[in-house]
Amino acid sequence: MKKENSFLKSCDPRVKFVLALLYAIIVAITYNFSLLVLASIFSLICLLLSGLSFFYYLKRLGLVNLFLVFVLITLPFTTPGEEVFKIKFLSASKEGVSLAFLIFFKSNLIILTTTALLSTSSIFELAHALHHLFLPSKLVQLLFFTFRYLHVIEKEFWRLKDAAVVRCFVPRTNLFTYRTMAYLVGSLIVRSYDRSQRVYEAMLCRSFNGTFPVYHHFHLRKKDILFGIFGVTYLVAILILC
Amino acid sequence: MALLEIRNLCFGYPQHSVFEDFDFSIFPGETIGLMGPNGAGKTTLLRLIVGLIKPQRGEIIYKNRICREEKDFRFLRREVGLVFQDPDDQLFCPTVAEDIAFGPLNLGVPREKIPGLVKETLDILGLSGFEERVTYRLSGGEKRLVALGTVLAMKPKVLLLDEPTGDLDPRNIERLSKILNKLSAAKVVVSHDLSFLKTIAEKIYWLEDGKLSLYYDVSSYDSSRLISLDRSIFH
Amino acid sequence: MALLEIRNLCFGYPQHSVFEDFDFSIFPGETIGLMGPNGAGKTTLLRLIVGLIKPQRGEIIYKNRICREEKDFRFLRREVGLVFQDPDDQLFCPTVAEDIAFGPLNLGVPREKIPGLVKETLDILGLSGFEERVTYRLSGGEKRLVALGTVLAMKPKVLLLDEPTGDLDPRNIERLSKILNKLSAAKVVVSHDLSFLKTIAEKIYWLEDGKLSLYYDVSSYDSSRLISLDRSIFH
Amino acid sequence: MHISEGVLSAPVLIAGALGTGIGTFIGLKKISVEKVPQIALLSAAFFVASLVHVPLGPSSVHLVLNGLVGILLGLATFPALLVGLFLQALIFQFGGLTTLGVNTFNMAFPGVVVYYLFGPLVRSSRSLIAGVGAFLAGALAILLSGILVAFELTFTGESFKAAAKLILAAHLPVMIIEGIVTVLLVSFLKKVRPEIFGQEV
Ligand SMILES: Nc1ncnc2c1ncn2[C@@H]1O[C@H](COP(=O)(O)OP(=O)(O)OP(=O)(O)O)[C@@H](O)[C@H]1O
Ligand SMILES: Nc1ncnc2c1ncn2[C@@H]1O[C@H](COP(=O)(O)OP(=O)(O)OP(=O)(O)O)[C@@H](O)[C@H]1O
Ligand SMILES: [Mg+2]
Ligand SMILES: [Mg+2]
Repeated sequence: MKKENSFLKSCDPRVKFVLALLYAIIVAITYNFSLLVLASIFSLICLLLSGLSFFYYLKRLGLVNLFLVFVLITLPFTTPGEEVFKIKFLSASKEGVSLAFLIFFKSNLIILTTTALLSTSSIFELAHALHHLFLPSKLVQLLFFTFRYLHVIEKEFWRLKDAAVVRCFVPRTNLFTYRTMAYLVGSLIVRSYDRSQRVYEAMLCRSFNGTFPVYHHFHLRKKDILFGIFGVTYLVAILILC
Repeated sequence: MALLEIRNLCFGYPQHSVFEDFDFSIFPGETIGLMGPNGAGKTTLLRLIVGLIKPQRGEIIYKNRICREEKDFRFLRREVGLVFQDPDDQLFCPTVAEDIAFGPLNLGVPREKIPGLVKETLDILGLSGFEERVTYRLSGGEKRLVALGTVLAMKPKVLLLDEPTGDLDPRNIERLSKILNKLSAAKVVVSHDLSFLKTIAEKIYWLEDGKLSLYYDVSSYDSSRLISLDRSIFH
Repeated sequence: MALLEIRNLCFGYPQHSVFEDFDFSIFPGETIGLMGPNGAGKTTLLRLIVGLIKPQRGEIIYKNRICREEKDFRFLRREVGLVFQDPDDQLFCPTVAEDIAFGPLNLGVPREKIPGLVKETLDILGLSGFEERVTYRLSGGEKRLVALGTVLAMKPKVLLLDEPTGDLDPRNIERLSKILNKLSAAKVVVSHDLSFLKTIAEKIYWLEDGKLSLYYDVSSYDSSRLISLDRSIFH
Repeated sequence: MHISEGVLSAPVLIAGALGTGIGTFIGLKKISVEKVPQIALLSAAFFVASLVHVPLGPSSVHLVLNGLVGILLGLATFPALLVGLFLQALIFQFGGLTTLGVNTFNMAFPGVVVYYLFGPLVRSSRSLIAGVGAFLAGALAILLSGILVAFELTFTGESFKAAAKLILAAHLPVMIIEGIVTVLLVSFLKKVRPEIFGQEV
């Protein structure tokens, strides 16, 4: 199932995770344009090494959420400064527009780069990497189980929803709809709760004794270490230089 | 004239074709059994019929109306009822009465008629007095009957059942087949259980590789042939 | 001498007694089929045996050791494996290999032996090369086989299977019965499918009202008797 | 509402990460090993529920349900939501790595508050009291989340004040719907599986 057809896909997820985190932090807290430009060079390298298609990234960016929209449309009008344009009585300032642009730029850079670094590993691999990065093991187990059953529960939900649709349910703004939604979600919660008990019993039946055995082990290879050193050096360097 | 007809249906999941130029029809009152290996597309077919998934090509025609868009299927679903494989998927209301009332309420049945309708449905199933029981805590067999009831309450003309015998014991299977035989609706019943299908269906088809072949026909019943077929599926 | 024995077992859920003075035993290598109506307590029995629920009275004795506390059952569970009805409950690891390795790793099998053990288990199941497949993307039939594999990898002396044929088609059922027949472990198989049980079990018991009665015995096979029993369950 | 990457200032991000860190630490202590599957499955269920769109006039809102998560999980709300939001960040790019702390805090803290304020009411055997408790829990959890988001934005910079107000306003209709849905959900769960409320995590 693992297609190791690009550098990042075969790269050690621990290295990728550390780099993604460092990159996201540096870009998130800066207000410096030249640093962003230098950071985007790093992003570009990651994109090229990821082997993911252009459309894949486009889809990811397309999901830019409502929150950003709220911020971007208000900032030009609420930041004091030199007026550039005016809509009725609202005047947009030059500073506001550039701040909005800065935030837009930062947000997208982080999304692109973390996508390149993290979407090239499966979530199970990432969870495993986190285990090695000294996260509490209970938290990692929680992550494992949540992701494992996400699919089961999601399918369960669609089947429940289908059951409502088949019985001619059409959602509208009324109490009947809200009640139906609550019933669907409630059924989902009850079934998840009961399933969790069966899953735990299944673990007991296989002699589970409180610690989760680890099956695979990662091996840091030379190129992983080189990539890690290069990445960290570059990111720290641009942070100091700018 | 066929009540429900499928013509030249093409459907596949990404990277995996299930039906190509598939034809099927069912007449009023008729009961059709459907068998076939796991993954042959039996569940997919039932979901296609009620429009939960849309075909890539071809037509689903109900009462001479070609169904293409969601609104056509909304019309179809008023009269074509699907009973799911797992009753837990179908029963999402807290009590039996609410669950059975859900469909009729969506169809706009007036509220004062609902209790009578619920009672009548439960009587057909032999579950009189179950109105206030919590659905989730019913036994497996009872859940299956209630799941059937939620669809029966909508008085369907066509009933689609996906592996209704699931984990039922022989007694409950017999009870189910008696109930089904009393209904006048046309039925399509998917099951791996040949002896069950024989008690309810006039024709049993075998679905494999996206093709339908007649497997058993009550009108041309020939026991020697059947036994050899019976065996063949165990080899 | 019996490998596993149940003596004078009493168990009930609140307001609902399931077993009273129940006895049962299984000998090494023996395969026992277990049938009975929905809600008879078949699943409850299997859960009692592996100590997931504790009896109100009575004894579960494995290899002459009376199991009462959790630590006794821990010992028992190393050698008595339960395969659940829903494979999704049992397959909680990301990949097939990890899932199969989970039990053996808990038993302290040395790490370097694990890949070999995984491969061997998959070979028995006819699923060679499935190591890196993601469990939740397997088909229903494959999931069932892998769920069986997770228990087989622990090399159990007793195997308990709860309705293993679920929604399997005849071909997959046959595959399963071939695998089961190859195993040397003692087995208790709960199923509603008599013809399946006949292909694997030496004795088939009927559980009803907390009582066990012999339903079919391969050693004293008497076809006329069987047919009348067969019929009786349809009436 | 998840705050996107690159908006908040460093002090806010750090404070959020710290708050979530402490909450998660305490929450994890409260989860025994055998509870892990239970918390995980419920967390997955809430993840899926949060993708549900509920119609509201011509538009729709999606459920948050952090009030109910709080009521059911108590202090374990922090790790449960942390895991859920981490997955959302990886799968949908909603939120992100740097805002994970802040976003988790914004949802989990109100959940815990609501647990202590209304938990006993919701667990009451009288359905009217439980209903009122559930409505307040559902609605207040959203309101608190909205206030936290608005506060964080304002703290980041004066020019975010308008966005903060807009976002707070957007929370108001959601608040009502969450309140109603939480009441219905609580009454469903109490009827069908009251044991869920019996557990103290
Ligand atoms: N949502 C889906 N996405 C992709 N493939 C799917 C999906 N649902 C089903 N399939 C595939 O389509 C094929 C037909 O599936 P379907 O569930 O219709 O089979 P079935 O005949 O009902 O089998 P069974 O007897 O096991 O219930 C299978 O190969 C299955 O793996
Ligand atoms: N957790 C539980 N709490 C209370 N009652 C239960 C519980 N589990 C099972 N029961 C009841 O105990 C009885 C036996 O249930 P069990 O699941 O063992 O039956 P079964 O023989 O496995 O039935 P089936 O063939 O439907 O699987 C049933 O009446 C059931 O309703
Ligand atoms: Mg199917
Ligand atoms: Mg059972």
